[in-house]
Amino acid sequence: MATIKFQKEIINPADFMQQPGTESDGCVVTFIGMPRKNSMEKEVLHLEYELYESMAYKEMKKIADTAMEKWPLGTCTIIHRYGRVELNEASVFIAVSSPHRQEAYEASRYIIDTIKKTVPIWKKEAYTDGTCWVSDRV
Amino acid sequence: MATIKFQKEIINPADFMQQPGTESDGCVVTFIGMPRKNSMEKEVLHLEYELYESMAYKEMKKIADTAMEKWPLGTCTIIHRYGRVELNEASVFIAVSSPHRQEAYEASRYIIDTIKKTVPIWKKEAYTDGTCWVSDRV
Amino acid sequence: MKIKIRTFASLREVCGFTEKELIVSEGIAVSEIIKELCRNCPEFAKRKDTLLFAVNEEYCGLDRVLNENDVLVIFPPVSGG
Amino acid sequence: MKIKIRTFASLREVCGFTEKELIVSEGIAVSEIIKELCRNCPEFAKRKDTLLFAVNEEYCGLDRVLNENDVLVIFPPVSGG
Repeated sequence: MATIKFQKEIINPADFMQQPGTESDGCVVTFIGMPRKNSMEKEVLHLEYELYESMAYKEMKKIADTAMEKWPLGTCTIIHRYGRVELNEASVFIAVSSPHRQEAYEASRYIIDTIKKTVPIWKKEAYTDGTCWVSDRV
Repeated sequence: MATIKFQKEIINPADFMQQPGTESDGCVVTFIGMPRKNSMEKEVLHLEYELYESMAYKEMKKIADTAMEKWPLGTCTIIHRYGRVELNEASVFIAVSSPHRQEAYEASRYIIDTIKKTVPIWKKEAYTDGTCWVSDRV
Repeated sequence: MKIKIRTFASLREVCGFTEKELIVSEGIAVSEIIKELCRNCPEFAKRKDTLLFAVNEEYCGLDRVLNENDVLVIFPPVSGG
Repeated sequence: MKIKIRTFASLREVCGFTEKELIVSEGIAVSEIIKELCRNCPEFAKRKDTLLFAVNEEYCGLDRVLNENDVLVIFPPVSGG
């Protein structure tokens, strides 16, 4: 079962970890991404995410569907924030469960790697002296 | 900072995910292991873990220390249950945080793989018609 | 025929619009619209090799031919996660 | 000299003891104690190739020489996680 959500509100990992897997699952691997305080030698105050919501949902759904085809996942949960995200908050939360650990690690890694390549979300860092779109640094 | 704990009580992942990393960390990878309902075609009712506590602590400490030397981890938390563990409960919980995800995934994987090889804990499966030490099946 | 262009993130700021309607000739490709936008805006032109394109919420290439009422979305490399 | 033997899990059940004191000759190696336990218990002998050994809470091999008051711990492959 796949759950995909984009939300402005704080992600509380505990909300998604009460029933983390099915009875045939032997493990859950979770990934939590969060803002780093330092970026390119500058102190980051907070992040701001812009989202192309309808397409982002479609792309995220493709990622979840592909992961569930490639690996025998019991559950696959992907939550991504948008709007303002503070330093101590999660910007993305991914939880996958599977019978054996190899599969869960691989699927988790695939999901975060692919999100960073295909899902239309853009991160802006706010510093004491201005802001910068991370994509403009590439 | 490494936290190592063996406990009889239920593991509540939320307890260890409030402050999951330091400010230079960009991610947290967690691994939760739990009993599978089916093992060798038999229905598992619950597990029972026997622990050689003093040595298990030493071996677990070695694993955490090695992981923190090999990868730039902000935090490393390893919690393992002993005694009776029900099907829907976590038997082991591992959380590592690091600046970049590659490191956190590798460290997490290293920790669970090594726990399964070196930490003196033994798992007994209880079925409707008896019990079996998992090590005796090897 | 009528199409829409949308932009996001740094490209939205560079273009100065979020959404715009355009009247274009039938059979026009994404590449021709990008060429036109480059002519009108040097900041856009600077970024043209890094841009991503989507039509009706699916990624596409520069050679994609547009139809009536298509929504062409142009954006910089994504940076989620 | 005096040493202690401890066992765990399925091996504890096979041996029928959790901890036992032994009087052994100086300079004895783990292998000699294992040989003796194999002679006394066929179930133990069956498992001898899979067993793990630790002295004073550190893993060791069969060639490890024991000292007075050492605690030799013998157990089956671990199965945590």
